[in-house]
Amino acid sequence: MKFYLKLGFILLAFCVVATAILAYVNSVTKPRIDELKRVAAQEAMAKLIPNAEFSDVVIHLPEGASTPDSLVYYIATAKADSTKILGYILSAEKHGYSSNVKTMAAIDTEFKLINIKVIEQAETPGLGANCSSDSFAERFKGLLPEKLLVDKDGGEVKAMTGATITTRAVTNSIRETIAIIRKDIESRANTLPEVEA
Amino acid sequence: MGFFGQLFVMAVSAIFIQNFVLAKFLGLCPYLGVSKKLDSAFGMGMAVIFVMTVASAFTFLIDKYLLVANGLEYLRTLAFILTIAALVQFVEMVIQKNAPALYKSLGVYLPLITTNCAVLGVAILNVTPLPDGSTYNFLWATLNGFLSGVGFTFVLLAMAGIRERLELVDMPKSMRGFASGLILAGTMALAFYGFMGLKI
Amino acid sequence: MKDKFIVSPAPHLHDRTSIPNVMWNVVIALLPALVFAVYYWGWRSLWLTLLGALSAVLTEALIQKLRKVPITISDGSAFLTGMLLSYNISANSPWWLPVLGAAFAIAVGKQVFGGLGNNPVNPALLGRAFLLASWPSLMTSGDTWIKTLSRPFSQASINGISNLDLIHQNLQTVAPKAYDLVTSATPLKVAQTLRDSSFVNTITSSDSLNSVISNNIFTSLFDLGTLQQLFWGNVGGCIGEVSVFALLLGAAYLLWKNIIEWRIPLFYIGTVFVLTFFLGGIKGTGYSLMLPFFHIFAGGLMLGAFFMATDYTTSPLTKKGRVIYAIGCGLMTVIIRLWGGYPEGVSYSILFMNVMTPLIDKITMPKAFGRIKK
Amino acid sequence: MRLKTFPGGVHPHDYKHYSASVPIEELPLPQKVIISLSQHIGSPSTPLVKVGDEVKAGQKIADASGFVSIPQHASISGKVSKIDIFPHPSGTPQLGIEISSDGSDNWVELADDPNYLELSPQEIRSRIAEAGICGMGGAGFPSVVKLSPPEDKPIDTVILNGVECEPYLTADYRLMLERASDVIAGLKILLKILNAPRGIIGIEANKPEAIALMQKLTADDSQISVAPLKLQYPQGAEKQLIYAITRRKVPAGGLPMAVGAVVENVGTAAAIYEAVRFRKPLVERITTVTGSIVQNPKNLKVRIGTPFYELVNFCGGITGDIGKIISGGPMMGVALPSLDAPVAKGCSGLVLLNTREARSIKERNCLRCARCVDVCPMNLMPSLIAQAVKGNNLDLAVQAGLDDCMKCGSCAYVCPAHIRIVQWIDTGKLRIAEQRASNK
Amino acid sequence: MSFFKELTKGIIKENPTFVIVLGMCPTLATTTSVKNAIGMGIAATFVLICSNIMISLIKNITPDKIRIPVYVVVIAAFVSVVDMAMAAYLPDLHKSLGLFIPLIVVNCIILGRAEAFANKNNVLNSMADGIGMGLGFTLSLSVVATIRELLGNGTWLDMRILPQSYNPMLIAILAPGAFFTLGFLMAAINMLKEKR
Repeated sequence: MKFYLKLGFILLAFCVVATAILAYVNSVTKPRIDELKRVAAQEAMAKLIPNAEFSDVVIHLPEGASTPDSLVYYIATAKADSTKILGYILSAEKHGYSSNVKTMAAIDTEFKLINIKVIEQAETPGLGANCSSDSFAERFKGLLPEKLLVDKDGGEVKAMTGATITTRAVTNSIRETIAIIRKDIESRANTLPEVEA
Repeated sequence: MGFFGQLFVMAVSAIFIQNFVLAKFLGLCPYLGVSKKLDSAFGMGMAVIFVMTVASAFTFLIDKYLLVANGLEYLRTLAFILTIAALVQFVEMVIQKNAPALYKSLGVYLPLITTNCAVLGVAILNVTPLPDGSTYNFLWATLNGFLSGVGFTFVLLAMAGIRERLELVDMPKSMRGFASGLILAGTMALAFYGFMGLKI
Repeated sequence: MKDKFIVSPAPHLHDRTSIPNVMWNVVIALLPALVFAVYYWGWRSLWLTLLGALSAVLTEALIQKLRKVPITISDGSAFLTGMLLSYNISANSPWWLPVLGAAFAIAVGKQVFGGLGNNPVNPALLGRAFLLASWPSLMTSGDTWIKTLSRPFSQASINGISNLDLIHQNLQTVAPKAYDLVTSATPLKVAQTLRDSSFVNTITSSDSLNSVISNNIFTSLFDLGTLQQLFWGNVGGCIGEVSVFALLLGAAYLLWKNIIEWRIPLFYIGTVFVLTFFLGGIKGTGYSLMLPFFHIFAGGLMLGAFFMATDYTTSPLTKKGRVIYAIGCGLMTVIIRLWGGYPEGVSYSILFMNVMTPLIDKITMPKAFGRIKK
Repeated sequence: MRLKTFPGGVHPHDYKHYSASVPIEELPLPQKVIISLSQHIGSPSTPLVKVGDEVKAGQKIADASGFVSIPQHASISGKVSKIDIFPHPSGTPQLGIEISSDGSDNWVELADDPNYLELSPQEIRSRIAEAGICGMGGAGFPSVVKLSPPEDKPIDTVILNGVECEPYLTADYRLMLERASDVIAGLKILLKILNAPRGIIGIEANKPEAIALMQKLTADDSQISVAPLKLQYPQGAEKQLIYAITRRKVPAGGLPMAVGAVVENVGTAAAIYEAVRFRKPLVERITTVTGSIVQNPKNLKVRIGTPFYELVNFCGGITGDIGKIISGGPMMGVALPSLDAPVAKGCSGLVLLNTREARSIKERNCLRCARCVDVCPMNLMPSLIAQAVKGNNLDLAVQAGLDDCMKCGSCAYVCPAHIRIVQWIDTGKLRIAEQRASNK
Repeated sequence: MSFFKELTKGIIKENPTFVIVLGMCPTLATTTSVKNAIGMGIAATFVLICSNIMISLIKNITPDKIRIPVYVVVIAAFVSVVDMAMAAYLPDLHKSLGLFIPLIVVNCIILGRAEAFANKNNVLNSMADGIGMGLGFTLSLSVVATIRELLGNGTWLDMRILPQSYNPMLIAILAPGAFFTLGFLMAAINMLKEKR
């Protein structure tokens, strides 16, 4: 028994030492990792709408309508003039060919697409995976939500060769998300100046 | 979608679409190493299913109530591997004591499972947020462990079947062993490609 | 005089079958399809087929020479593999596609494991899967399918949609892009797209008239005119998928010659027929007997069921095993066609069942005559 | 009517036209005969004579050496000139007794016993045993053993095997045509000994004359019937024949008596009749000498022990190069290195193939076409057995049915890769026997 | 001199991937590009060196019974350090290697070297062994990745090597291609071994 206790103590000692080391490393790296994450999100948004500051808005969706019960989008205001709304940033997500495709999209106050950026995906390399490229984003620039359909579905988004499903996932996810936040933005349009005032 | 609907989706995904071995590259060492004979592949498969299920349950609880609750996520790797090692040891002892016949057929594979990355892999994946931001609860994490184990066993058995057949024929010398095992794995991965993009 | 006689074990008689006999007979059975392909799509079908076969034969000879084993290209098996591989690509493919595919099929699918009889999966299908994974855009995109030529059978229809008025007057105005799709892809691709909920939604959401149209397009895929088209040929597709008639002709020859057995094709096609009857429709179209006929005529099912699933080496040994195998093939084909990422599931389902074959053999191992079943 | 048959099997061309219509001829007395001491399954007979002894035709010259054994008789009169190892129709040389003819064909005394059916079964059995009768279809199982089932295994069916499913051979066919009444008399004796209610004569459908004749002769006998059988090889294999006629499956490793049946060859039945009625020992039989290169293929009545070259010479010799000499039928017979071997009790035929017919084709890889599985009458996986033996996996070979194979050769007959499946199975059986012996 | 010998053996003679055949999962999963391969190799090398040193240091104070758990703890600790450091300083690489960083823990190479070498040898040699094995592992990963990236993307370390007109063979960077590539490399090595 004593022998096993001794073994337990030795193992425990190793664990304690290891935990201590890890705690230290964590204390050093964690702030940096968090910072990196924040900066990355900021940078991504800044790339979509330059020279702007972002504030987040949470919409609570009616219960049972969809799995996440809330949705976040960002209002981009000009750095120089915080009352001037440049546009909105939203993130949309839908299952594509072999993975969930997560996209960030920027729309202007007319709900016209400024730019998009696919943030996360694991689609087929060489086909669907090309949705991360800038040339893919080009296909979306300047489109109104009504036209946001893959060409094969009757819209104006040109599908990537051999990757219609991925294109469709990105397109539809953005269109559907715009539809959700549109109401919120439209109701806000009247109230925002008052808030600022 | 009801419980069984979700279960079906998860099963199809774990076995065919996102198979641990063929799509995620996890558990390759036993897949290539213990697939020479069907009997031993079956033993290994059963042992893996068992350990993956139990390990999923344990690590999930440890993660939720010990690590996340105290902000200790950085200890995950350490905690999980220790849990798995201890679990395997424990399972080995229990089986040895209570079911000697089972131990005889499974015993040799149990120690190998500690270093089977499929087990640690499923434990980590269970606590990683899913693409849509949600996470599994305890029940689904355990089921995921079980079904992933089934997926692993499924391809392990298929592989063993083919290799047992190839044992009898005259293969080029340089292709024997791991080389042909890998080519077979590639062939199987290609054969499973048809399930990619399956919408269920 | 004494030592001249051959002293070999019984039996001292042999029937006339031999491996070359079997292989070359299958090649013969595949010829009608080639004739139809050349008729509809021009000489390029023939050149591509020959290129594939030649590449397969050369690869086999080269590897056997390097391995210093007897060269067995005369048995016809490599030629057959190359030919089948070429039958799985479009007649519009670049010339190097069948060459690389056939070389891969022979080298990786067959010679790696020691040649004829040892391959775990059908080499031609492995070659096709290789091409599909490597150059998906060349293998699947609509542009590479040859648009139909104006031949006698095709005058009244475009790729399976035989009701021209419907397309011209309605679809073009409702969904011009969808119209393009319908006219350029394989019938199965059209069926898949039409079934795809987002497509149907786009049309149906606008107004009820259009919903009727989309349903009409879907059902017109399965009318008698379409089936005739598929039966005689001249729809978008691979070289070997050209015509159900040509393939059945070859299949009949093989059945008559006793080279293939009826179980695999019957149960394979039967499973697809039954399952698509119950599962193949879209919302609101109901059941129709045309639907399963469309599914067994369209795509590579005939080619696969008669010429590839029946491959000796990769199908189970026992009759019971072959039935299980064929039903498995049918099930997988329907799953991939109806819910999968690819419009066509024949090759993948056969490949998958090939992988399962040793296990099927194991569970269907017969009990010897007079042994009590456990 | 759908003809009776069994699952599996093949349909080789029967080549019986060479000799089917040739009536039985008696071969003139040979210069010498070699009476082998191993013409049957079981322990070899023990010689009763020594070199220099004078013997009469029909005289017992060797005795049974146990229960599963038979005595041997001189088939001609003359002098014992040698007791030595001689060539044997099984291919393996065996101990035998050579008798040089004195040309007189001097017989031991035979006694006609027309009331033979009133004898007790025990008496009949002893007469059969004394006559040295064993199965004449090829296997050579001592008849008396078959006819002495244990009390707890009543026999209800006696089957006469007139199938002759081996291509080329016509000896049984001619026997059934020319000595039909002897055959039926033999069957009646069998029914009497075994106290069996029914006797069935199984004949393949390609011998309609034999079927018709037998049906005519047994029409008024309620016990005996004729079963026409589908033309299918190996219809004449004991277990397959029993299944085709009675739908009973003989358990693996068991004897026909386990399902209440006894099977005897038609030739054996005729020999039994002669032995019981005339006490005539088994010293002659009908043998077919045939093949494309035999000048005049014939069905010959020959004395046991006559060397094969005598038979060939009597048929006018050969017209081309011999490729293969087969003792027995081409499916299960043995290829011999020379024509020196003598006719044994089980020799139903001698088939000579020319060089083209005998050419052997190189073995290729197994295609797994499963033709062998489809035709195997024993429901085994022959290709797998062959592969397993090649790959030295004897456990798998046994799983695939190594122990149950009766080596009918159907698998090798259809194999498109020309794999010598039977040869591999032989090898496997040898190896497994060694392995089991060393495990004991 | 033995230091140098231990250092070089891992590269060819006892190459962990091709000769000892350990650590298959990362070899296949992280070789879609040379960059990932090198990243993975370096991470594993770091853990390998550290754990080898540490284990050779503590080998005398660890009771035999709990040897394996202790080693696992040591290795897991170093892996976590690498994981966090990478997340903090090489976020892109960390993201693309993903799950396979924590899985270094169960990489059989590391536990294998701890068992087979470090617990029997002194610190210096263990370090050399760690460096050598790590280098060998990194090298093998790079070889596999080079083939896959070149064929599947036409580039090497993100530099375009094959002409723009090259129609990349996508399968090379997909899962089946990983198996095929490694399989043929193994066969080639078997052939070389046979010739020798």
